[in-house]
Amino acid sequence: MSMPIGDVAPEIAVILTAVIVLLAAAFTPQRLHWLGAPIALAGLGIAAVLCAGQLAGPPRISFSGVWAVDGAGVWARLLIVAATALVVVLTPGWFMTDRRHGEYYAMLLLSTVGAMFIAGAADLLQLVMGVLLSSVTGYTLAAYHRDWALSVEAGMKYFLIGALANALLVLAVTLLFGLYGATGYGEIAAAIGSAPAPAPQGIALAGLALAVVGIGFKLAAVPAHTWMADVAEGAPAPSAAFLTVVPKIGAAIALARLLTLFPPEVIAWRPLIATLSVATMTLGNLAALWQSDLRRLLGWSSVSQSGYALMAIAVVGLTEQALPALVFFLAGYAAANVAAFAAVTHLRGRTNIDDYRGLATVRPGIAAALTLALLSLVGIPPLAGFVGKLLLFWATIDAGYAWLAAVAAANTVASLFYYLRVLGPMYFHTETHTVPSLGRWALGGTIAAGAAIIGLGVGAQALLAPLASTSLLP
Amino acid sequence: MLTVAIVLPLVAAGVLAIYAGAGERSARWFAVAVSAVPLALLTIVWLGFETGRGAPTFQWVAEAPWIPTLGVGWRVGVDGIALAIATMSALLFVAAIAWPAETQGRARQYYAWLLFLEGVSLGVFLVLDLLLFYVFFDLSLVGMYFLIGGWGHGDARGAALKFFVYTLAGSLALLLAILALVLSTEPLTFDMRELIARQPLAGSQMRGGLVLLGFLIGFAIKTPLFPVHTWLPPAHVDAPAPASAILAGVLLKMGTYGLVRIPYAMMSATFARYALVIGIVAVVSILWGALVAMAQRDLKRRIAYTSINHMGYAVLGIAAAGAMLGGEETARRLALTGATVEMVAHGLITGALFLISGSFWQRTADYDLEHYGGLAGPAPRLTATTTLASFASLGLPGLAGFVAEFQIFVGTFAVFPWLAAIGLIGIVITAALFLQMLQQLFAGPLPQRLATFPDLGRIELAVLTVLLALVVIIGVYPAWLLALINSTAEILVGGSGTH
Amino acid sequence: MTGLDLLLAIFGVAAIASGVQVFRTDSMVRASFLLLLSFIAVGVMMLLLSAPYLGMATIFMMAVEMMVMALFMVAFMMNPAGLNPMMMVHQHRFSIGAGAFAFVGLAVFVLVADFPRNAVDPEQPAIRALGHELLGGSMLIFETAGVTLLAAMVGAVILSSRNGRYGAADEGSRPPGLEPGGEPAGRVPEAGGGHHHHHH
Amino acid sequence: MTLPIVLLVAAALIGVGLYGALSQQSFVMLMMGLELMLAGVMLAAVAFWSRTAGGAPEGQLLAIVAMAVMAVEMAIGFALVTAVYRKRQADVTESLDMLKQ
Amino acid sequence: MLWLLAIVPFVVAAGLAVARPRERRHLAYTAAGTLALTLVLALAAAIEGWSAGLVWGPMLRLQAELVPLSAVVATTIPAVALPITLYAAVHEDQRGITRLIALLLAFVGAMELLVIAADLLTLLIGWELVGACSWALIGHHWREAKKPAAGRYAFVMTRLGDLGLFVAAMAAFAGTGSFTYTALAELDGPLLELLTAGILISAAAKSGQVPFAPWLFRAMEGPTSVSALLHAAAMVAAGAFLLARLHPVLGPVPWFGPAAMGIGLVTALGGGVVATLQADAKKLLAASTSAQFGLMFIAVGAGYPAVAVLHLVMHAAYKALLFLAAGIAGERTGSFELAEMRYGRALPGIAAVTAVGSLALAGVPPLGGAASKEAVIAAAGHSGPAVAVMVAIVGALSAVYATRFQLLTYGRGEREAARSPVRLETAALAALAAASLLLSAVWVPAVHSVAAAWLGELSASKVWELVVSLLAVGVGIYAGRLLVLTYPALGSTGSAAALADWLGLPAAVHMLIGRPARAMARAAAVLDDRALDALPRSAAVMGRHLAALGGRFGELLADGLPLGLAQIVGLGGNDVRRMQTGMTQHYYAAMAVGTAVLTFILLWGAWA
Repeated sequence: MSMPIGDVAPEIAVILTAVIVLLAAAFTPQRLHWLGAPIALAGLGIAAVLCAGQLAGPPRISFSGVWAVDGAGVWARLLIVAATALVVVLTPGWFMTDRRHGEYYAMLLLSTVGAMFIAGAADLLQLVMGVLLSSVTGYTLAAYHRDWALSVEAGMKYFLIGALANALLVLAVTLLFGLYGATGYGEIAAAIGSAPAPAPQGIALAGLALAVVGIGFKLAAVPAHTWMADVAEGAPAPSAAFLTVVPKIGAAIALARLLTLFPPEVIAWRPLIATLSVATMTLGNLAALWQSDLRRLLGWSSVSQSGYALMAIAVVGLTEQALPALVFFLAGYAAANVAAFAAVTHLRGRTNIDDYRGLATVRPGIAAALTLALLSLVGIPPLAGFVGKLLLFWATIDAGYAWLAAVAAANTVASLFYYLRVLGPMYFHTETHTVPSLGRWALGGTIAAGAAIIGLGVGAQALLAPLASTSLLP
Repeated sequence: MLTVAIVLPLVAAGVLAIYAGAGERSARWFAVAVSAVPLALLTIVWLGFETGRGAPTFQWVAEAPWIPTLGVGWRVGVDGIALAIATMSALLFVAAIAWPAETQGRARQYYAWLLFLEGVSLGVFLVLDLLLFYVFFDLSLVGMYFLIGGWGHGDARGAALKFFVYTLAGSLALLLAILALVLSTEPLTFDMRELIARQPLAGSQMRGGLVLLGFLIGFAIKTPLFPVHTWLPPAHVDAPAPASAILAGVLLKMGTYGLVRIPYAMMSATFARYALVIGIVAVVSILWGALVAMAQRDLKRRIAYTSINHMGYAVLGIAAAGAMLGGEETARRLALTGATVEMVAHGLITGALFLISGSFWQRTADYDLEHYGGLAGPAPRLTATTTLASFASLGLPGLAGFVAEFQIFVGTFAVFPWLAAIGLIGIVITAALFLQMLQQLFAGPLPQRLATFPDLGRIELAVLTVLLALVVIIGVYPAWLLALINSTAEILVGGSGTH
Repeated sequence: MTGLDLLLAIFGVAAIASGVQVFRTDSMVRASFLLLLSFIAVGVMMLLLSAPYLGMATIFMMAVEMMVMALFMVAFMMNPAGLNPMMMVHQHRFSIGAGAFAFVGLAVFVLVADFPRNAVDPEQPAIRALGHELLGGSMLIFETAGVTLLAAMVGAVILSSRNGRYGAADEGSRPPGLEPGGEPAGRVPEAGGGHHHHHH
Repeated sequence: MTLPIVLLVAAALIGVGLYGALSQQSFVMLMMGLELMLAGVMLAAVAFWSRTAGGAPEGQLLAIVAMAVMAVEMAIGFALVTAVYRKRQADVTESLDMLKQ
Repeated sequence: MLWLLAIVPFVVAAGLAVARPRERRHLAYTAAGTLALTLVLALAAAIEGWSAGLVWGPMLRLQAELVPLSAVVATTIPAVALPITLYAAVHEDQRGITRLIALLLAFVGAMELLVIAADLLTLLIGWELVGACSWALIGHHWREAKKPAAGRYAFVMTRLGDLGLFVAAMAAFAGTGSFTYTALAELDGPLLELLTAGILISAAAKSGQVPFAPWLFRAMEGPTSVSALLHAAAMVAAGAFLLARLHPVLGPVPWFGPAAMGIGLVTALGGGVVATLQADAKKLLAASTSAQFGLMFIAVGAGYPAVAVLHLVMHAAYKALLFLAAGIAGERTGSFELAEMRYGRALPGIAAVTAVGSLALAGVPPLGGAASKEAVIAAAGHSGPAVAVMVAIVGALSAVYATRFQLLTYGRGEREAARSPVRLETAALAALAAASLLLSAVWVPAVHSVAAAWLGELSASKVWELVVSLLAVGVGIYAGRLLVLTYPALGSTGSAAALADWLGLPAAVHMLIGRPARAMARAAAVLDDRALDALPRSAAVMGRHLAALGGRFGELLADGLPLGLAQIVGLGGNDVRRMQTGMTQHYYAAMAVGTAVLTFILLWGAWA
C-alpha cells in the first residue's frame, strides 16, 4: 500500500484553495469577494505547475490501483485547470451583485477537482465519486442565480437528469463488480483476460451500456444530453462556460479509459460509440439549426462537439493518433467555447442573435473574438478547432472508420449554417447602437481565450509534440 | 520570396483591419501598393525560372517546419503551372483592388478582406504542402464570404451563406481525401513533392477510387462542374464586381489547379482509370454552362454561366492529359498546356468581364440585358472593352481564349475524340450568346433614360486596358507563357519533348 | 431452498411490496414511511447476507433521511398529510412498461449470467475489513467522498439558505442587466414563476 | 439460489424505482423513485460482495458509495427543490417549462 | 517577312482606331497607300518566295508561305480591295467612316493571313478573324437593331462551319503531331476522311454554299462597300481558296470530288434560280455569288484547283464592280429595289462601266469571266457530259440574272439621278472595269499557257461544250431581257418572292437549328434553377423558411417544389428542437429508452 501524495498534489492544491476561498468569503465583506478570483487563479496556477511536473514522470497507477497518472490523464487535468482559470476570470464582473459571490469560486474549484478526479480515476468507485463531486457542484453552479427563474430551472433540470444518470452509473458499477469481483481497472482487466469463455455476458453488456450513459451524461452525449442546452441558456454565463467545457474533458478521458478495458472483439463497443457519436453530433447540430438565442445555440453546438469527441473514443486503441486527437480536440474546443461564452459574458449576457447585428461596427474586438470562436468550432484553419478536427478525421480514417469521418464532415457543413446565422448579421448589418459591456475582467478572459484559439492552431506543434507519445493506462 | 508574396498581403490586411486612421483613399492606395508587391515578386520569380531540360520541377523552394509531428511544414515553391496561375492571380488582385468600388463607408475592412484573400489565394497556388494547401483553400471561403455578404447587393447575405456552406462541403470532402491519401503512405508527410514521387494508393483500386471521388467532389464544387455549380450564379450576381472578378478569376482556378496538383499528379494511375468519367462530366459542363448562359437575361448571370462552360474546357483538358499512363504524350501535353492557359486566360477575360458588369451596376443598378441598348453611342470605350473581352471569351483567335481552347480540343481529340467533338459545340453557343449580349447592350436605339450614361472612368479604363492588353499579347504571341507551362506539362505527362 | 433463502425471499417481497405502495398511496408522508419500510427490509436482507454494518447503516441512515423528508414535505409541499387524495403521475403506461422492462431485462441477464461462485466467509470480520479498505487501498475514494460531502453541504446551503450574513441572500442573485441597471438578456420568465395545475 | 433471489429482488426494486422516477410529477416523489433504485443497487452490491466476490472489501465500499450518492444527491436535491419552490412556487416537473427547444 | 502581308493592314487599322482621323481624304489616302503597299509586298513575296514562321510553343508553330495559287489570291485581294476602299471612303456615311475603313483594312489583313497560311493553326486564326471582321462590318450601322443581328447571324453560321476546321486541325494533329500542310500528306484512313469532311464543311460555310447560303443574304445588311469586299475578295473567297489550296491533300479521298461537285452544283443551280427571281439588287448579286462559288467548288471537285482560282480572280474583279455599281444606284433610290432604278439615262458613264461587269458575269466572250467559266465547264465535262450540260445551264442562269441586273439598274429609264457620283467613285468603278477587261487577256493562248504553267492545269474546252455554253448564254440573255420587259417587278410578290428567299432555306435553318438551340437553352436554364439547385437548395431558401414551420413546408410540397436535402435538414432541425420539450419526464424516458437501445446495440454486436 502506497500513498504517493504527490500524484494528487494538484487536486489537493485546488481543494485547499477552495477552502481558503470559502473561509475568505466568510470573513470578508461582499464588495471584497472578487478577491476570490485572484486567489483561485493563484491556486490554479500552482495546480497547473504541479500537473506539469507530473508530465515528466513515467505513466503509473498509484493509490492501490485507484489513481492513474498517465499522459492523457495529466494533460486532461492540465486542460481542466487552464479552462477553469479562464472561467474564473469571467466571474467577478458577472457576480458583483450576488451576496454569495465569494462562495462561487469555491464551488467552481470543487467542481474542477471533481472533473480532475474523473479524468484520473482508475477505479470504478473513484470514478463514481468524481462524477458525484462534479455533479453536485455542477447543479449548484447552474442554479447559482437563486433570484433568476431560468437559472433555477436550469439547475433543477440538470439535477434531475444527473440524479438518474448517476443512479444508472452506480448500477453499472455494481453489475461490473458482480461479474468481475473488483472495481479497480487493473483487476477488472485481469479478470476479463482470465475469463474462460470469451462470450460476453448480458450483465457485462448492460453494465457497459449503463456506464456509457452515466459517463455520457457528463459529456452531454445522447441520450443524457438534454440538460446541456438548458444549462447553457439558463445558468450564469460563467457557469455555462464552465459546465459546457470542464466536466466534458474529464468524462471523455474517463470513457476512453473505461472502454479500453474491454477487448473490442469480445464486446463490440466501437460500433456503439460510433453510433452514439453520430447520434450526438447530428442531434446537436439539428437542434442548433434554428436557435435564436446565442447561448442556447452554443449549448446545442456543444452537444454536437461532444459527438465529435466521441469519434476519437470510438477508435481509441486502434490508432496511435486517437489519444492526441481526443486531447487536442478537447483543448481546441475548450478554448473556443470559453471564448464564445466570454464574449457573451463581456457583453453582459447579450444572447438574442438579433441583438448581435452590427456588432462588428460597434465593438470590432469582441466581434472578432466571437468570430474566431465560432469559426474554430466549425473547424476553419488555422484555428485550434481545425487542428482538432483534422486529428479526429485523421484518427478515424486511419482506424478504418472513414464513414464516421464523412458523417462528421457532413455535420460540419450543417453546423456552419447556424454559426453563420450569428456571424453574418454581426458583420453585414451596419446599424449602430450602444453595446454596454461588463468590465475589464471579462474582456481579459475573452482576449486570453481568443489568443488560445489562435495559439493552439498556429502553434499546434507545441502541444502535439508531447501528445504524440501520450499514454492511457487501464 | 514566395513566402513574402503570401504573408505580406496577410500582414497588410491585419494592419488595415486594426489601424483605424485609414480613410477611403489612403486605404485604397495602401492596398494597391501592397498588392503590387506580390505581382512584382512573382515577376522576378518568373524571370528567374528555368524552363530548360533538366531544370528542377519545383523552383524557388523554401521550407520551414510547422507541425513536424504530423509531417506538416511551411513549404513553398512553384512549377510552371503554379507560377503562371499565381502571377495571373496577383495581377487580377491588383486590378480588383484598384477598381473603384463602392465600399459603403467601410473602406478599411473592404480592402483588408481583399488583401487577406490575395494572401490566401497566392498561398493555395504557391505552397507545396498538402495541409497548408487545404488551409489556404478553406480560408479563401472565409474571405469571399465576408466580401460577398458585406459589400454585395440584392440577396447578398443569402448568396454568401449559400456560397460558404456549399463550398465548405467541397472543402471537407477534400480534407478527407487528403487525409486518406496521406495516411496510406509511410513515413507520414504532407510534402507534395514527396507524395508525387511516392504515388500512394497506386496499387489499391477500391480505396484509390474513393479517395479520387473525394478529391473530385471537392474540386468539382469549387471549379464548379455540373451538377454542383448552383452556388455560383447567386454568388456572382450578388457579389460586388471586384469580388466577382476574384471569385471567377482566382477562386475557381483553385479547383482546376488542385485537380492537376493533387489527384492528377499524386495518383496518376487512379486518375487515368477514371479520366473518361471526368471528361464526360467536363463536356456536360461545357454544354450545360453554354446553354444555360444563353437563356439568361441577367448580364452577370450570363457571364457566370460562361464560367462554368470555360472551366469545363479546362477540366476536359486535364482529363485528357491524365487519361493514360503512356502513349499520345504530345497530345496530352498539349491538352494540359491548353488547360493551364485556359485557367490564365479565363482569369483575365472573365475578371475583366465581371469588372465591366460592375461598371454597369454602378451606373444603373440593373443587370437586365433587356433594359439596355444603344450604349455604343454614349459609351464607346465601354463598348470597345466589352467587345474585346467578349470575343476573347468566345475564343476568337488572336486573343488568349483561343490559344487555350485550341490546344485543349486538339489535345483531347487524340485521347477522347468524341468528347472533343461534342465539346466543340460549346464554342458555337458561346459565340451566339456573347454576340447577342453585345447586341443587346450596345446596338439598337438608345433608351431615353440611358442618354446620360457615363463612359468608363480613367481608372476603370486603365485597369481594363492592362487586363485586355495581356489577353491580346497572349493571343498573338504566347510563346513566353507556353514555354513556362510546357516545361511542367512535360514532366507531368511524361514522354520526351521532341515533337 | 434453504431457510436463509426463504427469509431473504420474504423480506424481498416485503421490500418490493412496500416499494410499490410508495407510488400507490395518495399521501406523501405515507409514501416516505413506506419507502422507509422498504429500506428496512433491504437492510435486513443485508444483515442476512452477513453485512452487519451495511445493513444497520442503511436502516439508520434511511430512517433519518425519511424523517427529514417527511418534515420537508410538511414544511414545503402541498398536501402534507394526505388531506386531499391525489394521483400526480404522467406518462403512466410508459413508465409501467419501462419499469417492467427494466426488471425483466435485468432478471433475464441475472438468470443467464455465469457469476463466479465465491461466497464470503460469514466469520470474516467484515467491518474491520471495511475499515482497512477505507483507510488503506481505497483511501483516495474515501477522501474524495469527504470532499464531496463538503461540497454538497456548501452547495445545499448556498441554494437553500435564505438568510445570509448580509440579509436576504437571494437578493441581487441574478445576471447583470443587458444595460447597466436594466433587465438581464434572454428569455424573460413570466411573473410569479411556474404554472400550477392544481391546488395551492 | 441465494444470489438469484436477492438479485431478482434488487432488479424488482430497480424496476419499481424506475417506474417511480418516470411517472411521478412531484419532485419529491420522483426522488423517492431514484432512492428505491439505489436501494436495489445497494442490495445487489451486498449480494455480489457476499456471494461472488468472496467478501472483497470493495463490495462493502461500493454499497457505501451508493449510499453516499443517495445522500449527497438528496441533500442537494432538496436544496434545489427549496430554491425552485421559493422562486417559482413550483413543485412538479411540468412547472419547469421555460427552457425548451 | 511574309507576316507583313497581314500585319501591315492590321497595324494601320489599329492606328486609325487610335488616331481617328475624320477627314475623308486622309482616310482614302491612308487606306489606298496601305493597300498599295500590301499589293507590292504580295508581289514581292510571290517573286522572292518569302516564307515565315513564329514559334508559339513547343508544339505550336505558325507558318506561312506562298505557293503559286496563294500568291495569285494574295495579290488579288489588295488589288480588289484598293478601289473598294477608296470608294468606301467617299461613298459611305460620314458617321463611323473611320471605323469602317479601319475594319476594311483589318479584314484584308485577316484574309491575307488566311491566304499565306501554311498550317492549319495559322489558317484557323485568319479564318476566324475574317469572320469576326465580317461581324463588325455587317453590323456597321449598329443603331438599327436589325443590322447587328445580321452580323451575328453571319458570324454564328460561319462559326458553325468553322467547327469543321477545328475538327480538321484535331484530326491532323492526332495523325501527324503537327498542323503543317506538308505533314498532311502523311495522313490517311479515317483521320484523313475526317479532315476532308471538316474542311469541306468549313469551306462551304464560308463560301455561302448550301446549306449555309442564307447568311450571305443577311450579310447584305452591311454597307455596299462591305458587301463588295466580302463577296469579291475576302471571306466568301476563303472557302473556295482553301479547297483549291489543299486539293493535293483532299483529292485522293474518293468521295471528295463528287461531294464538292455536288455541293457546288446544287448551290450554283439554286443560286441561279434565286438570283433570277430576286427583286433586290444586292441580294441578286449575293445569290449570284453563291452560284459562282458553286462553280469553283465544281472545278476543285473535278480536280482542277487552278481553274477554280482563275474563276475566283475573274469573279473578284467583276463582282466588286457590280456591287459598287449597285451601291451607286441604291444610294440614289434609297433602297435596292430593282424595280425602282434604271439610271441608264441619268448616269450613262456608270451604266457603260457596269455593263462590262454584267457581261463578264453573264459569261460573254471575250471577257475574262467567260474564259474561266468555260474552263469550269470543260473541267466538269471530265465527269460526264451531263455535268457539263448542267454547268452550262448554270451559265445560262448567270446570263439571265446578269441581264436583269444590268437592264434594271442601268437600263434606259426615266429616273433622274439626284447627284452625279464623285470622281473617286467613278474612278474606282472604272479601275475595276479595266481590270475585268484586262483579264480578258487570258483568252490569248500565250497568256493562257503562262497562267497554266504557273497555276496548274487549266482544262481545255471541247468544241461542243463551247457551242452549248455559248448558246446557253445567248438564250439566257434573251430570256433575261424578256423577263425584264414582261415582269419588271419579278420577285417582289407571290411565290417568286418566297423562292427568292433562298428557296426557303433560312426558315429551315431557323426551324432546325436556331429554334431547338434556343429552346434547349431555355429548358436547361429552367432545369438548372429548379431541379439541380433544389437538391442542395441551401441557405437562401432555408433562410426564407426561418419563420416557417410545418404548414409552410406542406405548402411547398403542394406547389410541387422538390424538397431539397437542405430543406430536409432544416425540417429535421425543427423536429429535433421539438424533441426538447422542456418536460423532464420526456428526458427521463429518452434516457431509459436510450440505455435499452445501447444495450441492444451491444447485444447485437455480440451476436454478429
